Amino acid sequence: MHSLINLWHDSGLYQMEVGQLAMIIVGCLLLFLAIHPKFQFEPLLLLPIAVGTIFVNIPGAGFYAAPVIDAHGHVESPAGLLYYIYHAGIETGLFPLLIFMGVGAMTDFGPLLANPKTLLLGAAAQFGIFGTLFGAAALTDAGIMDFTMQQAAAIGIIGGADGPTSIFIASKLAPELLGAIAVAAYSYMALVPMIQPPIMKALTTKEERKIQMSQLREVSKAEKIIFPISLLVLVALLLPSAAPLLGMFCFGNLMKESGVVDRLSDTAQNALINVVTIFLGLGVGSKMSADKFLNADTLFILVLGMLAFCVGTAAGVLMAKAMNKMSKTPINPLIGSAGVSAVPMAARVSNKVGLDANPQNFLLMHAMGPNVAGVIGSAVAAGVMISFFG
Amino acid sequence: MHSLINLWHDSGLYQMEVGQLAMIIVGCLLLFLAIHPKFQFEPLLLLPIAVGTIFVNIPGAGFYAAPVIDAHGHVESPAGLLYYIYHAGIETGLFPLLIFMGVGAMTDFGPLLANPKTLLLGAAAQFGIFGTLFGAAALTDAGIMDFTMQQAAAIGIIGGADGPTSIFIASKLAPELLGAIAVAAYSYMALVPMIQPPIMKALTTKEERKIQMSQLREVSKAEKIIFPISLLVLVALLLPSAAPLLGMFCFGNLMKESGVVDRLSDTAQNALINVVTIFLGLGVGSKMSADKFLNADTLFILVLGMLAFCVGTAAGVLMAKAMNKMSKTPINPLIGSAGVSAVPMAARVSNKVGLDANPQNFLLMHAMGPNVAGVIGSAVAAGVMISFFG
Amino acid sequence: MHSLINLWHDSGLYQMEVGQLAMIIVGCLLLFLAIHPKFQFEPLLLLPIAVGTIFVNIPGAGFYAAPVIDAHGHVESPAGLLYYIYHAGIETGLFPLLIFMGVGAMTDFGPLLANPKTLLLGAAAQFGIFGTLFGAAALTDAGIMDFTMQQAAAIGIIGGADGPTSIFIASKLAPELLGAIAVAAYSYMALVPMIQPPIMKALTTKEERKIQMSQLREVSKAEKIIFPISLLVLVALLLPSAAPLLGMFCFGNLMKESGVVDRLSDTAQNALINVVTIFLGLGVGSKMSADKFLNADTLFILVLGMLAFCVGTAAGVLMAKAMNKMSKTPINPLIGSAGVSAVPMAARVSNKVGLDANPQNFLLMHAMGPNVAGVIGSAVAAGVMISFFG
Amino acid sequence: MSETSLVAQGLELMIFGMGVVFVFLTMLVFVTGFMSKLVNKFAPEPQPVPAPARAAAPQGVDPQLLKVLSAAVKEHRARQK
Amino acid sequence: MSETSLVAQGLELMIFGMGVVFVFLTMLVFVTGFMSKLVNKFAPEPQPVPAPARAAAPQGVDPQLLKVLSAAVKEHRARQK
Amino acid sequence: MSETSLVAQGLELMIFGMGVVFVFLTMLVFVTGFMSKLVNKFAPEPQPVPAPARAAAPQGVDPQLLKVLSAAVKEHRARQK
Ligand code: NA
Ligand code: NA
Ligand code: NA
Repeated sequence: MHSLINLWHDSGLYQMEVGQLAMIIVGCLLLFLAIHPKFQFEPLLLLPIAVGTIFVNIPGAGFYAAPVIDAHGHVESPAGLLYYIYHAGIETGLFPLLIFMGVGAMTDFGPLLANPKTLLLGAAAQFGIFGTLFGAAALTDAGIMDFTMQQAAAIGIIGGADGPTSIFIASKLAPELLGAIAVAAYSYMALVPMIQPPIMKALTTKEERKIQMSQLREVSKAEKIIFPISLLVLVALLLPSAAPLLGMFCFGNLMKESGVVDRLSDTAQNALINVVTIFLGLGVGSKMSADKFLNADTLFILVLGMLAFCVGTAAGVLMAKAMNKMSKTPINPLIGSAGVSAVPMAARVSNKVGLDANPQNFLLMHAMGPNVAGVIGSAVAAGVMISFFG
Repeated sequence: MHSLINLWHDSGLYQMEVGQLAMIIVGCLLLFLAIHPKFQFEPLLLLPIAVGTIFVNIPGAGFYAAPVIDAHGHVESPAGLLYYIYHAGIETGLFPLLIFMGVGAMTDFGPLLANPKTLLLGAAAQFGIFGTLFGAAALTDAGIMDFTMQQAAAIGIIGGADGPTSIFIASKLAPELLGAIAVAAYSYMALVPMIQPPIMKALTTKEERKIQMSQLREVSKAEKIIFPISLLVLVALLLPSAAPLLGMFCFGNLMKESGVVDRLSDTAQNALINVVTIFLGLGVGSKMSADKFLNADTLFILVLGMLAFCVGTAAGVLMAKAMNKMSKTPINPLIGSAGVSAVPMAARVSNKVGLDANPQNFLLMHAMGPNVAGVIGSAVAAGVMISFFG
Repeated sequence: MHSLINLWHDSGLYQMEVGQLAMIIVGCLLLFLAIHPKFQFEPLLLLPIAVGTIFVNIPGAGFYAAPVIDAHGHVESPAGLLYYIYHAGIETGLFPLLIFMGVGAMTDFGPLLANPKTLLLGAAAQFGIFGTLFGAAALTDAGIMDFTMQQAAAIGIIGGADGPTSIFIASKLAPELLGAIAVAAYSYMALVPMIQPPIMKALTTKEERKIQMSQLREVSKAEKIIFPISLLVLVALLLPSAAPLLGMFCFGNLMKESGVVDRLSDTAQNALINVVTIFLGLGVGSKMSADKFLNADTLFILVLGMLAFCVGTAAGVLMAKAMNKMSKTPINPLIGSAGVSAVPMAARVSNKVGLDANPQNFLLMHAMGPNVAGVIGSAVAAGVMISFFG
Repeated sequence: MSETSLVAQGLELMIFGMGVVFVFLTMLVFVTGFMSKLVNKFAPEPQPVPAPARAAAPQGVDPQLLKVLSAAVKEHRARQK
Repeated sequence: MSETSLVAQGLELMIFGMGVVFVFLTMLVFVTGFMSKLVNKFAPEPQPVPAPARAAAPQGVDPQLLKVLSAAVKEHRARQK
Repeated sequence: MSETSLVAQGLELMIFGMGVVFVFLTMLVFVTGFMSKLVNKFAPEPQPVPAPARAAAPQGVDPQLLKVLSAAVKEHRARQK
């Protein structure tokens, strides 16, 4: 029958290209990494990304179909779900900015305010970003890889160890690499407990790892309220291109710390960020089509991203070592690695490696300072890139 | 005074056409059916639909006014609330898909996995859809009604007993009938406890109704996680046109069962589905204008929709009878009626009719299998229609 | 280096105009008024407005940049965050309407239903709106100010003491004044406890202030359900131009009072209104640019807005005095001031001034009637304006 | 509209607007009163619903509470001995 | 499609649609059964997870707690006597 | 930009970027320190706010319940005497 033939021609079995099949398997693999108790790699993002990956590679399902508009502006056939999500939330930058607001509303700057010097560790760890960017540019010049300067920058930002920043920058500078970059960023953030410790141990002596730090002072409510405003004003004066990311971050934090809009802060931390996370993940997945993901670039991105994490970690630790030598109060070099961000995983890693060296050594709160400084640092780096290429 | 005359000309009393007045009364009637303790017909949808019905029929209120854009693309006057809601969420299919995600996150496939054969009951009950579709086509050929093939299909889908599927298909195939179809679908879902029992009793013997079923086995967490993935892959391979509906359903269910993204699952089941439900209802109501609702078509839709429910119920029960005869383990034919979906109302009806025949006969969990199978079945039927007409 | 010069040219310090700097300081001042324990002026709105003010005045941050679309309709560079928020939610009127729905779902019409005469107090207090409108028109004719009729109306609506109504009307009639109008409206609503008491005391005798009112009767659930429907139908018949605002208000209230859609009502009162509040505030802030805010108009708006509050308060009190003289049951004139809306602040002020005169005099519930009547009254006034200018 | 002075327009809108507001709300007074009478005549409420359970326990049993509770029970048992 | 009568089209879509629905769900029966077998062979659940806390207190003040509470109160009173 | 090699551009962006990051965060160190000093000078916190009620009961333990509970405890103690 005619309609039976149509159906067969519509079916996935008939239409499926090998690349799509491979990407559906990649999607299932990501699901496995997100869900299996042994991995659970940042499931909040990786699960929706994986589902989006499967969706966009189903031939004929039209998840990323463009809308058909007739001459009068009427919709003949609507676009696919992922098309709307990508164009409304990722191309516009809205989703990463809303995530940043929510993360701001969950962030406690207390440890950072008690020891503002640790901001410098958050600065140093950004060498992961720029070193990798330089590496990608150099390897392209050497003919080994083939990236543009914009692509190199978008890959470097993986080293910021901050998912929304990576997505924000990649969607602006290199949307064709967005899928691979986001997957690399979130996967390596989940792998921080495996990536960082060897580097931290290689760069520090046992004596250094045993260093106990003096207890952090209490930070007043007023300081916590004024800090995000100061940061926002500083961004406005010095680096406006970083203002969207850091502005929303400060806004979220101000909602939390001011204590006068608890219901807004609550919603920013829960319902709103959850909804946006679902859509952000699906939208990122929509960029995981076979032609964009199954190529040498993805492999290079995975390698360079890993490198970025390692370099950032090393730079943070070395900076902390240097600061320990110059500072009057002792600074355990292990907290330097937390400067890459990956909040709060990296701070926990610092704490754990510290405890291994000295069971009395609780570094968690000390590492939270550089940890949130790393978020600021990579947002500043993002601002530099936007200004450079804008 | 001039402005007084203007005001009078702007007033509802001056502008109101009889059709609009009638539709406002219809809206109030729907409110009554949604709210009154004796009815409470699916109030979550019917109440917003009713309010949307009133809104769109207020002359001069502009709830469905199109926007006025000048030659430079600037908005001279914005559109009405319902215009935005309809075009953003219903025309695009976004709202039904998000509802499906939320419903997926609330669904427990356990009973189905414990007894997968009951999927066939969910298949049989879809005869309500296709039988009604055939009926509408035949009656049109006979000159009694006047529907296109697309309209006949959209009417048939009422028999799927699944609100979002009905809205999704109607908005694609016959948006002009959307209001009547949605109202019929939700009303009959609410009337399941009155529609189904007589049919169930007429088609079964007392002995059959007394059949006790063996207790369902425990289903492991791994099975529950892998099932939505399997279903998604099967849809991808066989029937991609059903992938949007079933994909979002599986996504929601996976968020729930994986247990690794509880905060997303929570939001999908609560804040997000609630927001979308409000808007979906208002948007459906926007199609309840006098010219689209007050005509013979609506009457035929109500009749055919009722027929679809009856036929689906009967087909499910007969299938269950047949399976009982062929199966080694006993199958109570009463669980067949739950195959129409209308979760969980239809399963409760199976249970109640079973208890009437045998006070020891608890069919609820056994009927939940065909009940959720019915959701899958009608989404598959929807996919067939999209493929047929697409 | 070249890029260093670029960065310097991109920096806020280089680009900042004096007006922008002044507006950032205004933003910080608004933050202070929103957050400091001595003020806490309507922080739910004022805090996001303040942040939006800072955002939009950061030179080069592009928060309000228009999108760049190429000839094929592809997005070359996306718009800024505040651009999307303003055009999607404020220009369209969606955000104020959703806020109204949420406020409706939080409103208890019980006290009003127990004593429907108090609706007239809500009517009288709207003289603040129209008196101010007339004042602005007269002062423009006298050459002192320079407003159009539309602007005069938008300024008058501040006297409605209802934030979303003010924003809804200002965005339609005078978007260029939106920032100043919204800030004035929310600030004076917060200042109600300081603005109203002197006027209330000046217009009443001590004896009048001591009047105790008879306890309100119990209102049945059915009345509470039917009231919003009646109001909606009355609006439909008499003043359709007020239907969007009052319709959404009634819809929200009906969701609450019907008791059959508690999950929707909950979401309307919490997640949804909170999300919209964040965006509404930011969007209003986007209109706080130096050229629109730093001029004589803003000063006049602040003066006229204050006048509107005072006139509305006085009109309410005088109406209550008159009603007390004509009514059989005693009416304390102090409840008249609550007719301006500013729910529930104005009702609390009535209660407090009453307690000052007579420690046994609890007016809170009696003042809640005129208080919610004031919301209806200003929405009706808004409808008149839309009809007049539409 | 272009002919008349702003002050005249303002006066018109003021009188007209206050008029509509009063007419509308006065009608609402009557409609509400009429509605209430009808309701109380044809559907008098049997009894004011108390619904205490729902008011007392709005959302979530928090672990803190359970801790407090179990501590109280333990203490109770200890004293009982 | 324009040639055939509506009733013929309806018949075709009916047969065709029911066919696809049955084929799809039948395949799902097999896939599900196969999947369950695989899972129970290679990843048998160590023990049926009871997870009573989560199941019992999904939202709201759960009845379980109220039961515990009232039981405690009863016990308390009983011992008091 | 088209003239210079990618590696030169990369080097420039690296040096330039790290420079900006360090300058910005160093300034933030000073601004933060200065701000903290000002705050602690002009608005020293009277006492570290304990805010135990809020911290302990972030959401959903309602005062009603606590009242009931403490009443129960009181009653219990009274009877115990
Ligand atoms: Na970072
Ligand atoms: Na169904
Ligand atoms: Na008002």
